[in-house]
Amino acid sequence: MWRYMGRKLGIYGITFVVAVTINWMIPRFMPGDPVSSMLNRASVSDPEALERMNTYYNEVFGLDTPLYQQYLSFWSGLLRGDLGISVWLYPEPVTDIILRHIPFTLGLLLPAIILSWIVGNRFGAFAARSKILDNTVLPLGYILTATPYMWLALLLAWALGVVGGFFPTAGGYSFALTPSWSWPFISNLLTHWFLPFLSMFLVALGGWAIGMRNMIIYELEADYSNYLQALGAPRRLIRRYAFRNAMLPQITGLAVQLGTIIAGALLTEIVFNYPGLGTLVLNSLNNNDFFLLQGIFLFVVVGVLIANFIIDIIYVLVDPRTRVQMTGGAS
Amino acid sequence: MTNVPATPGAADSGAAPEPAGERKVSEGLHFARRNPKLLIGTGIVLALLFTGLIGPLFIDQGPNVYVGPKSQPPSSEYWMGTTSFGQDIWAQFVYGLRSTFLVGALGGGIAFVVGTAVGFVAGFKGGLVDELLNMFTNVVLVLPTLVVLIVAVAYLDVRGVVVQALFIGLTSWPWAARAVRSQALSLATRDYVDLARLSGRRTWRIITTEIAPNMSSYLVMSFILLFGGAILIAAGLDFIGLGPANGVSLGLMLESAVAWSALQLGMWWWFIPPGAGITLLVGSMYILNVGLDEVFNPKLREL
Amino acid sequence: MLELSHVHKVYRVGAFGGARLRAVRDVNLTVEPGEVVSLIGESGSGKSTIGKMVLGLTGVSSGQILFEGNDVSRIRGFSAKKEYYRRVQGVFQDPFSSFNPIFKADRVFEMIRSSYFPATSDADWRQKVLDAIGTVRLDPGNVLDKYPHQLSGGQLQRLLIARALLLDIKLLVADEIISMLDASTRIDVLNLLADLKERGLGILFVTHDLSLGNYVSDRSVILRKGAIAEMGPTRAVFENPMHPYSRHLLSCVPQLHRTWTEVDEELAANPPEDVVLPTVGEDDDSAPLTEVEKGHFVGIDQH
Amino acid sequence: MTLRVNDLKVYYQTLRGDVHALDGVNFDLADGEIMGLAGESGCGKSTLGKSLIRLDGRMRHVDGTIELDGENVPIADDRAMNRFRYHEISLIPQYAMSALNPTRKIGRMINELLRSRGVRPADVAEELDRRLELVGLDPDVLKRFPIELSGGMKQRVVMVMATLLDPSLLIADEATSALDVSTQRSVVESMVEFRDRGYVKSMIFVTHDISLVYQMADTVMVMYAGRIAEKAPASTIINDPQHPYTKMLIGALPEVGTTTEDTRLEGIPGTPPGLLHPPTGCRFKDRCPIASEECSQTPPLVEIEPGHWAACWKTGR
Repeated sequence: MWRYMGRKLGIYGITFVVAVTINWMIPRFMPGDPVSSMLNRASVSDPEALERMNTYYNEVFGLDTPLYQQYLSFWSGLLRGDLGISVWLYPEPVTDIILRHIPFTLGLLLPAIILSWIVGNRFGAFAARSKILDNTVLPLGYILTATPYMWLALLLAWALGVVGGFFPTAGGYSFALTPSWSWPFISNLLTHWFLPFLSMFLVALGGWAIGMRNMIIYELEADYSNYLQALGAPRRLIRRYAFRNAMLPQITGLAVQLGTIIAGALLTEIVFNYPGLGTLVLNSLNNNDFFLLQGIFLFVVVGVLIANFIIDIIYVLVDPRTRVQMTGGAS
Repeated sequence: MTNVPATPGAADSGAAPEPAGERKVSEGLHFARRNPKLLIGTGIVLALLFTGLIGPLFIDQGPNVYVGPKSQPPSSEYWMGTTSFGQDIWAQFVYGLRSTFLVGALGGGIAFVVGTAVGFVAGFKGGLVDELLNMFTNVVLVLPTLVVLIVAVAYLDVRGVVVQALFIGLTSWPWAARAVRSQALSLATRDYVDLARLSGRRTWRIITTEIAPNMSSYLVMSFILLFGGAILIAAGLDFIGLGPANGVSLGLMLESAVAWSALQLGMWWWFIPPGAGITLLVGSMYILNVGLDEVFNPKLREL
Repeated sequence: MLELSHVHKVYRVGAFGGARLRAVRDVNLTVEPGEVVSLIGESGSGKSTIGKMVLGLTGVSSGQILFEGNDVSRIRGFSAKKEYYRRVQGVFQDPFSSFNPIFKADRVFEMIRSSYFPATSDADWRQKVLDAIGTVRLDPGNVLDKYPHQLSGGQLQRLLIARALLLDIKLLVADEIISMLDASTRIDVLNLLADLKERGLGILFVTHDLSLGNYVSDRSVILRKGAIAEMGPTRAVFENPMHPYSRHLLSCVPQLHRTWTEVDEELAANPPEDVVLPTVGEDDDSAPLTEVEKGHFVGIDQH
Repeated sequence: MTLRVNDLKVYYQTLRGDVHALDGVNFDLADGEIMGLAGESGCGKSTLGKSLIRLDGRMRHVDGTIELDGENVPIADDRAMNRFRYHEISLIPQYAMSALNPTRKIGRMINELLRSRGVRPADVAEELDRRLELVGLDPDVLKRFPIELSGGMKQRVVMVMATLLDPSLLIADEATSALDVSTQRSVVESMVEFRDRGYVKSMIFVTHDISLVYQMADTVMVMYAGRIAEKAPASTIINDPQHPYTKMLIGALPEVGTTTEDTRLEGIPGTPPGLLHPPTGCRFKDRCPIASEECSQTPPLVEIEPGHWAACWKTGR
């Protein structure tokens, strides 16, 4: 058990190191002097500020020191939680900016992932019931997964927002309101949240439904299903077993799909101008704020790694086979 | 020890009236011709490909030229209307389809080559090579592709479809490597692989002549999925503004539609066609894939 | 001709080689020209692993496998291995898995030709193939130009033996080659092995079936958990088994004219004399043999 | 009489047409009888075993009737068959190693199965423990997952589970083929014991291994190409077979003690006919050394002496 977890943690550790290294390498190995090209493009008007920024970033990059030293100081800064200072919102630290936006992204992501997974699984199992359902639900699922996140977001915003007028189509909450734990603010927050959530939920739903449908067909063909049928067990029991067993690979699928769903969240946020990481990515790109961009990258990677580890733990808890193997069963 | 084929008498004997190779092919065709998913999927993909290939030939001016009146809804002259600047959306659409196919084929192709190579080597060599490649695959798999791409592409000054495809290809191969590895692992234990070794065959020849042909349908399906995936990732990159500079693609059309407030202005004809094109193309590929799976996988035929 | 001395095979199982699985333990045996040696054991006895090690398909953990004086386990490089396979060949358990299902069955001959006889003319080669097919008592018209699934298991196994005979082999490793064949055809394959033996071929016959091992072999080796339990001339081993494990196995084999009850009664009436088995310490990996009569050895007792 | 099978025909549907896997099979099975069903691969023995409990998707009941304890068994009607399954007719499948749900504890799975068949688990719990002990298992296995058990243990669990409701007929389809000889012997002996104790009334033991059948069966039925060749008491089949196919088949079996030096055994030349378009007349005639003109007519299965049936024109009537 500990060996297995240790191995997983090892992989995640390596991934983290690789991600940090990529982050460190990209600006240094791209052609040109990163500091001047960044600041040139950033179009800062105040010359004094520009001078201060120039000094600061040159020091941070430390381009005159040997490479390994640059690398080490990059790490030491990182471990102190220092991701540098934003160009766009100078002189605010990148970490603070990101932390301010993360709750919005998480608020979209977590419900969208969890609900789409649960509903998608039910839906897929339902589709495997008959040929007719299979032939209608399945293509729908494939169309949904093939939809670019931002396009479904646009369609929903247009249909339910612009034309229907049921929901607002931009921002995380109305600018007229100040954030507080009051009912009007929360309901306002929810109406802004709903459309981005819905579009993410729908796209992710298709994938889960298809995955479950394929897995459950496989399980219904398995020997134990056959045997139970031969002993006259009712379809209900066999389906229950198959559903449960088909869920297990779906949990692993959750880990594999995380990256795609997060990407979807970023794109969806841009459509709705939702104040999460996605909009922040767009802003940092438009302002050539690479510190901010790289900071977001690291945060996302760490988030994915943590989520992966949680999924691993859940899997071990749910699948008796891995549990047995880890504690050293009889066979 | 046990030798009890599922269908008694069907597997035996020299009395089979026709050669097996032909029988297998004709059996495949038999199911292929009767599989609506395969037929519809292939039909749509081919129609879109045709549009992308032939369409531009009938368009006199480039896709980004300001040809007509601004912000016009679809009409007989401008089939898909015009943008806020008077660009012909139909022209953008057919050119965009071209680059979408290009990025899919190229990005998916690169990912396919990397993925199958890693998968075959890992699955076939085993041991330490497998451990290392597997770890490498897992690392790349965990990294969120689009986010990595955003950071990488952001630093590029010159961006074109080919570079974009290259980056996509180099980051989206891991699941294919995993899938190919597990298939290769199971095929590598077949006795005919050992027999090929005993016949003095080199490893790469065994992979290419013994193993790969036996999973060709599987490989085709992986390629289709990578193709579709590459298109979606490219569209995402374009949408964030990291698309090919001065180019045209379906993703860039979506980007400019959003950037110039097509949504708020109610210009649905600006953002619906590009997204519909992507969805239709990728969706039909997925459905085509299911069809293929049903044709090649006898277990699925019955349902 | 073939000599295994102190051969061990240890697999590392689990992530990063956590646990050790001892598949073959301190095995010593020889195969001479014109001799059939049976390796008999239940699942997990290591019998197939020994076959694979002799064929160089899996590595040796420690010990030596000498073929005509050269250590086989140390052969490195493609061409040296290829030369080895000119002299030593194998046939495997599952005839249907030994042929690549997408090619015609006689492709196995072509593979030998392209690797070993590229210079032979078409006519000479055809004659050589026909001779080999004749030797295994097949009718060329029935088996050439056919796909594997059009042929029976027995025909396929004989084709594989014919394939091995195309080379100038001295040793044939026959790994469970008849366990998947039907009763009516397996005896023909066994008789074929006996014919080949007459021609001076050494055969290592791996089987789980005691009566088959007994039928065809000169010497028998009974394996248990990777180590030799008993080894000696077949008649001695079967008529006067010394090791308690061999006796137990023999009492469990279903026999055609004697029921288990009769066997048990017989055994109770004439209880066999006990022999002193060699012993080793807990941590000792070796498995010494004791000679109880000329050429008849017993090994350690494992539980 | 426990089981009576009349002219049973079951075909497999394939793209190229129907495979006549069972083409007119007649036999009776007495109370307490263990019948070994032997034959080469593709002879229809597994199809026969399966059709008695559940036809899979591609199998089609063409003709014939089955009676169990005087009652008609509607094998073509999946729904109506359910009443018989498990309660009256039970199965130890070829794939016993993977017949248990891998993610359920064994005890829980058995209880859920029992409940779904209208049996209160508490009513049979004691019996379940007793029978597990009888086959040499600790009742604690019920608290384990299938993956924690060895192949032989799983086999025994399936055997106990399959017979828990004391079925009239148990079909064991190659049930011990995947086991090592020593495990095989103890499992087979437990099966006989189950019959002796009345846990199962009668049993059909499908196998390709005639010497195994001889150890445990009362009667042996040999099938060839979808039809019955011969049925007789086990010792008669082994020591005094009448059908040429049976004779040759038994003659081809090496025994412990025979070697190539003493006697060269001989196989049966040729291969069984394809069942897509089975030949007319006796299906063995092309491989039979004593075939003659009359063999182009289908030989009926006749009782050549009490309890000994054969389908051959040459067996003395």
